[in-house]
Amino acid sequence: MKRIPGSLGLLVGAVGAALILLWVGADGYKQTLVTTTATYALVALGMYVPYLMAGSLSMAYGAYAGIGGYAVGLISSKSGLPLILAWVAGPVVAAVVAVLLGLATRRLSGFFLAAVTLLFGMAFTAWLVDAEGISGGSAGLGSLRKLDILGWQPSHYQVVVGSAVVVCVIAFLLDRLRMSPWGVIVRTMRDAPRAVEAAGVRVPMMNLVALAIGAAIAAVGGGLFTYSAGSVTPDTFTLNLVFLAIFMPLIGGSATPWGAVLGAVIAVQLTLNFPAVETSGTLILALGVLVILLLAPQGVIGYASRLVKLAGGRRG
Amino acid sequence: MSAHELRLEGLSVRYGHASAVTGADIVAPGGVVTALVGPNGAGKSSALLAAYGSVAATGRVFLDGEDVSRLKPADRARAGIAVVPQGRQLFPKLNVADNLQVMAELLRLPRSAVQTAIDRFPILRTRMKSLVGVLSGGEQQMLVVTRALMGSPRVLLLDEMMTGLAPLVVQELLRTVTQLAADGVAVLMAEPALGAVRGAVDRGYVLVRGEVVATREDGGAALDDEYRARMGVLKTAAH
Amino acid sequence: ALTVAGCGNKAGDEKPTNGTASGAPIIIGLDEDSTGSGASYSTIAGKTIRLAVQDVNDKGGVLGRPLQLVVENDESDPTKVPAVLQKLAGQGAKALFLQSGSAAILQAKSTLTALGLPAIAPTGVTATLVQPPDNELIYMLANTTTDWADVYCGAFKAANITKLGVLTDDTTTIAALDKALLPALSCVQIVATEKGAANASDLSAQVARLKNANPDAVLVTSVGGAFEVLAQNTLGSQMKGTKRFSLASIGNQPSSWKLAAPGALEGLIFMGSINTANPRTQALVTLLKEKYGKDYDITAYDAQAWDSVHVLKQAIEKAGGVDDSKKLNEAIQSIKGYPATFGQANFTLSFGADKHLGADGPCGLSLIEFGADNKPKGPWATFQPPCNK
Amino acid sequence: MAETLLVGSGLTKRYGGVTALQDVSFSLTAGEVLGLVGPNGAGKTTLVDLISGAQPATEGALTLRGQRLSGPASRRAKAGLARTFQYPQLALELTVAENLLLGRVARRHGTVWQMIAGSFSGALRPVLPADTAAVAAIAEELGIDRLDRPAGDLSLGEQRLVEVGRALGQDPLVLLLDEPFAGSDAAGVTGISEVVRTVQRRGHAVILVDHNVDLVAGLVDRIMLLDRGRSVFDGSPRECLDSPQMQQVYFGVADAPEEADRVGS
Amino acid sequence: MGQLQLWLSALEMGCFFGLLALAYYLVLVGAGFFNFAIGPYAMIGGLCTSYLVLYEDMNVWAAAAVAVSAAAALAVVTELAVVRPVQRRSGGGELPALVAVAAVLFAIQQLAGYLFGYTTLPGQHLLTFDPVTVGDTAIQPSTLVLLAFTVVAFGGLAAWIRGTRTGRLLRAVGDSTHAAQLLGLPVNRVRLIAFVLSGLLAGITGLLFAPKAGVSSLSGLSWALSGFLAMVVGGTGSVWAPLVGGLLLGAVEVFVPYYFGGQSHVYGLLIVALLFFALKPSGLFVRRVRA
Ligand SMILES: Nc1ncnc2c1ncn2[C@@H]1O[C@H](COP(=O)(O)OP(=O)(O)OP(=O)(O)O)[C@@H](O)[C@H]1O
Ligand SMILES: Nc1ncnc2c1ncn2[C@@H]1O[C@H](COP(=O)(O)OP(=O)(O)OP(=O)(O)O)[C@@H](O)[C@H]1O
Ligand SMILES: [Mg+2]
Ligand SMILES: [Mg+2]
Repeated sequence: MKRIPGSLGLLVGAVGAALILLWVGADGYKQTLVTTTATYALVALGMYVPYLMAGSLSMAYGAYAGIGGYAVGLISSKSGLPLILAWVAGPVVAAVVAVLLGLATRRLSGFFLAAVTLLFGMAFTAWLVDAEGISGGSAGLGSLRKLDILGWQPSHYQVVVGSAVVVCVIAFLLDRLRMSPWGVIVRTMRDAPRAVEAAGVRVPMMNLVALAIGAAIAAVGGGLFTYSAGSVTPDTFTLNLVFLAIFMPLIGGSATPWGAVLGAVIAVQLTLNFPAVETSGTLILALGVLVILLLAPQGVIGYASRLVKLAGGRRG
Repeated sequence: MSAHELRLEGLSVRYGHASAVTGADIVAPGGVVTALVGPNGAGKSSALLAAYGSVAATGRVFLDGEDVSRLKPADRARAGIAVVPQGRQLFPKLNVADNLQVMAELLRLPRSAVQTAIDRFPILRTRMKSLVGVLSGGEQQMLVVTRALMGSPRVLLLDEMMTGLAPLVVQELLRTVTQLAADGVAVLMAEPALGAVRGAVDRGYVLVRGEVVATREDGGAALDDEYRARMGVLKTAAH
Repeated sequence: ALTVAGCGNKAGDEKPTNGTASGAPIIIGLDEDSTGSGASYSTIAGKTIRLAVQDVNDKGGVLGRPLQLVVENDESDPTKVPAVLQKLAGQGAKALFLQSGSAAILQAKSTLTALGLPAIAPTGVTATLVQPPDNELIYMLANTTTDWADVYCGAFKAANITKLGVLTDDTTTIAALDKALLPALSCVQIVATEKGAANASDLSAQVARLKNANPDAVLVTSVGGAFEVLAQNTLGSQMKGTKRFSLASIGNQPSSWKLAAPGALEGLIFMGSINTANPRTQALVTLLKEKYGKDYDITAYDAQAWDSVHVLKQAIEKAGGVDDSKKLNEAIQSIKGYPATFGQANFTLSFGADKHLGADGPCGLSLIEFGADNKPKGPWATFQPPCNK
Repeated sequence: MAETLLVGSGLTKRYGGVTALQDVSFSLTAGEVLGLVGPNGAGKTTLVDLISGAQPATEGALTLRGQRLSGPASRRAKAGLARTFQYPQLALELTVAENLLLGRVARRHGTVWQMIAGSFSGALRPVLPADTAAVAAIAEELGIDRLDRPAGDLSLGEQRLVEVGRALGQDPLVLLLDEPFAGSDAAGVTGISEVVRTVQRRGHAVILVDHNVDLVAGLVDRIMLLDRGRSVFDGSPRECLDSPQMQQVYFGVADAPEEADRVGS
Repeated sequence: MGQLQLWLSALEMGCFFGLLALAYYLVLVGAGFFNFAIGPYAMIGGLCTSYLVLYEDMNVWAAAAVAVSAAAALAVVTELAVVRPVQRRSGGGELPALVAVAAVLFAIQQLAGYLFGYTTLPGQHLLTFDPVTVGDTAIQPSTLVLLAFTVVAFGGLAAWIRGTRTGRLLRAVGDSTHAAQLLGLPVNRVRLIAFVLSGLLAGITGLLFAPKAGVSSLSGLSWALSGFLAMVVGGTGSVWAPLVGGLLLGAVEVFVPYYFGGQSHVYGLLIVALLFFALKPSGLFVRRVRA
């Protein structure tokens, strides 16, 4: 039997998503949890390609998500274009910005990129506040139009389901990308850039492509959050989100993009839905990350697959 | 000078689930050069590093009859086991002098030891202040060898010591090694193919897939023949 | 071992009980930042909200039913706000108090609209909170920047100030506030506006530029805390002799006064809201001191939190319950002339369909001057807002 | 007369005060194997670096099939160069198969547009059977087994073989091998020799650096002897082995090399 | 007042950034990764001192000793309980360790908030003497102490790293942990020393800088980021690189707003960083070796 690459992940992911959607039902709070999770997952997935595959740490993901969010806000409030176009425009703009930033640091190692993108994230927020005419200033943009895709107006629940589907599809595609020759090149760049260069790929350029893909995915997430929350302000996507996104793949397991998705689920459960209400979600999450790193350094997925292998090994 | 001896008994090395060396019994007596030959991945490096203590292993290691299995690598080094590890196990962003100084301090040698050691390869003396990372492959290998010979070792573990060295240097090093062996040092050298060093080898073991499959006491040429035969046999058996 | 005694953040964390009220509890949600970047001020109001709820319950509750608080922490993270509000609603909350960082509250507006629940931001001062979009359900108590501008202008005139320098922090809260306040200060010429990072460790460059512009007075607009103190320290040492004005926050943050260099706050005039001549304020002070010890410094946050609970109580009573949130919202809008616990004795709060901001006139405000001991000395002698109502 | 593939003229490399390579010229015709020998620090790796573009030359020029060869390593790789590194440069967390795959596929994703297109096609159609087959063939030729192990689990000798396999996967016009035989067992030597022959049979060329002169002499058509950065002999293996230069600088009685003339201010 | 005040501010900020960067440098050299928990160590040094003095009526010096020891202890815990096991269990990859210290950063911040409150506390002065006046500029005692400590810390650590046995070991271990382990160098001990030193250094730095603008539980993150920037700008080639990076950053933070207006500070930093990295791609000081 020939296996379709990535099908196992998709299967597990889709079943998981379906179970979550069943658990959610008509509960508004749980529905919001799903969209928040989907947003986090998309930002973490966006980070996955450049960070975990290529090893370049960008801290501007708050800005990329913000670009996605503002694309929704702007198209809704300042143009008559179909709102769905925001999910084209946002990712494209985010990718362009990522490329420009990457170009500025293309000759540098990972941490220079981290430094520059960190500063960019801060400058971007400041700019959003200053550029009143475009961004609505510190009040941000709100009162968004409802989606209308060729006459079909998705209900809130349909948007929730849709966001889960989008996450699954992107995770599946990234998983396939990871296994593809292209993914092999990107992953080799991290440890053996000289070999990649000597084999005929311009490492800095490849890094740019990876960064652009990541930024575009994060922008999709930002757009999703803005649409379901109904507004976006300069402070909506903070550095906090970036750190969360750094944690998530490691919690879930960095070997596959699905780890980022699982990590997002866990992060949201720990910070928002943990029974110990009123305590610090950040603290719980940080301790959770440490526990997972200590007990299962390959993340939850790595741990699970080891168990599966062990069980299989016993039988075999 | 009395002859030293390194004895490995029932030595096993595992990496996770994979077994690299299984129950190897190896003796390297002083006065002669002992070779450990085997194909790539046979477990030679693992065995040598286990003898030095920097790879976790089961089994026992005796230095001059004394069980050193429980000693840490640093203590084994001070007890007289010196190693030339395979590959560039150097500190690339430290200069040549500092690389040697670190070892001198580990062995608790006086400051002058660095100066003495460096005389082995004059080319290195001219690069004392260069970062090791800019040296050529062979120059780095010279430094690794120099570092191993710094103290007055009782046992020399040489893992592919000649890699990347020009024939001229190889000949000279072989002379040094045979001389040290003659002075009673126990020399154990690991090689995937005997080639140029064949003449210097007195006895040895053939290691295949982590197990000692043959021992020869009658010189390097005989060992090489044995090794080739074994490999040939294995190949045909596989088909 | 380190003990936690004396540490303000733990005080008043206990849950209010039902008191003497019986009947089915009325559930009110509190979105609080208890551990994030807004925690330092959010928790002050949070504990007074709890105190006020307890007080209401002890006195028989609302319509005979006790108020019951459900609390969630959003850590001032806007991406968590929708879920937190949904969760509060899911727990049965019929109205909300939003006591978090202003970015989080801004983000909350659209979710409120979706939920249809009315909400009060007790300590909010950012005018954008109650401006469109999505402002149908959100209310604020204190005077906003428009009133402040009038008061400042009066003060500048009285003190013969014609050239003003502004030192401002880079938070979005203050950006919104500046946007409303600075243009309204048309009575003076603003000769320089300098901005520093809210978490700045040094403001000497900004102050040097201000000094170069040679203003008659400097107005510091900030969310308070370390930035405000650093600004006052730097101004105090580098622009000695120049009159200094500030917003409300520094007056509401007793913990910040200790941060300032000795004497650095002397002569600073801030927009206060606490007036001990107000009998209701006095009553609250008594209550707070009873509860937290006699060294407790009352702040506007306490008073506003107190009033928020009582405004909501009135609205619930007017609406006859909380089952119809639309009715409850209209009930809030119908509250007129509520005598406030802050501001001057005759200061009232009124709401309406277009008036989501309670303060009636500038009587909620009072210019207070700091003394040499870095503590508010009392009303500024030169000028006070007219309060002839 | 075979086509001239690669020509280098006046290649010089200086690092601060150290002259690693001084005015070296050579030419390589199709189907030719050139051996590069010389004492340690003679500049062999430096020459490979200059040709492959890993280091920019201080002076000198290169042409490949008459076209000027310049720019970064990746551009030269696309023009048809492939190399191995004296110390293996593998992605240790990736499997052996994936490391081998890199050589085979990198050129296909060379330009920016190919990179972008690659990311789309990679997501939609990840594994091409042709690639899998090619990798398997290379592994077979070199005697590498168990392709699904992480490269980091290999012994150093095995890693060197993978290094050669990756370069071969590029199907280069000119293959640059930097000490491939060092640390190889008999099977590895056979495998690598086979690789050299294969490239030669395809009408492409090889530059082979190694200290195992017997092996080199048996494989190459010509040997260039480097000493202290200069080319001191260039000729057939036989001539070279018998030449006085070779005896003097490479096999001869050990006398301390004059370093003073190389390490200047 | 004039420029002198500005230069002084730039110097003070620069020293602060430089010291934080030096704490990074120690761990970077000894253990080969960026320890983002440096910021929280410094925060603990400052916040814990203030808390003990203000709420426990402790003597400043005793409080400082407790706080700095707490910072060093946190550093030890970071290494022993987090970084070392995580690196061992994950096979030495740099990513898990980096994520782990980021988690430590948040955990310390939140715990500090829980213990010491979420409000900003005033920094405590170790020494009180009259400000030194130069022209019409008064130099505060806290500034002078910070400057003096910078000189001592950099001088001492430079001598230690370059000249002593442990210093050399530190560089060797950080350069190639694998080779060090293989030879049997005392890797664990050396790394622990690096962590303790960086914890002490950060703790003292936080304590000395706190009087300038106070310290709160959330100062940790922004200090961590400032120190990181200074470290990246300086490069890793020399012990003095962190100081140069810090001073440069300090100058940017003061003079960019001065010449281009207060609004420019974030944009200014970004532009300066971009320009700087375009001209000096690997920081000011680097040691380049062949791969
Ligand atoms: N970046 C550098 N800085 C200073 N010197 C350098 C640098 N790179 C190389 N060298 C020197 O240039 C000389 C030539 O080095 P190269 O690596 O080319 O030698 P090689 O012929 O390959 O030697 P080997 O057989 O030992 O590998 C050596 O002496 C080396 O130390
Ligand atoms: N770190 C490791 N993790 C897992 N397996 C390893 C590791 N190091 C070595 N091995 C495996 O252990 C076996 C023995 O390796 P070792 O390095 O001892 O071989 P060797 O005989 O020295 O080979 P070579 O001649 O190539 O140096 C090999 O099969 C190798 O794949
Ligand atoms: Mg080996
Ligand atoms: Mg070489």
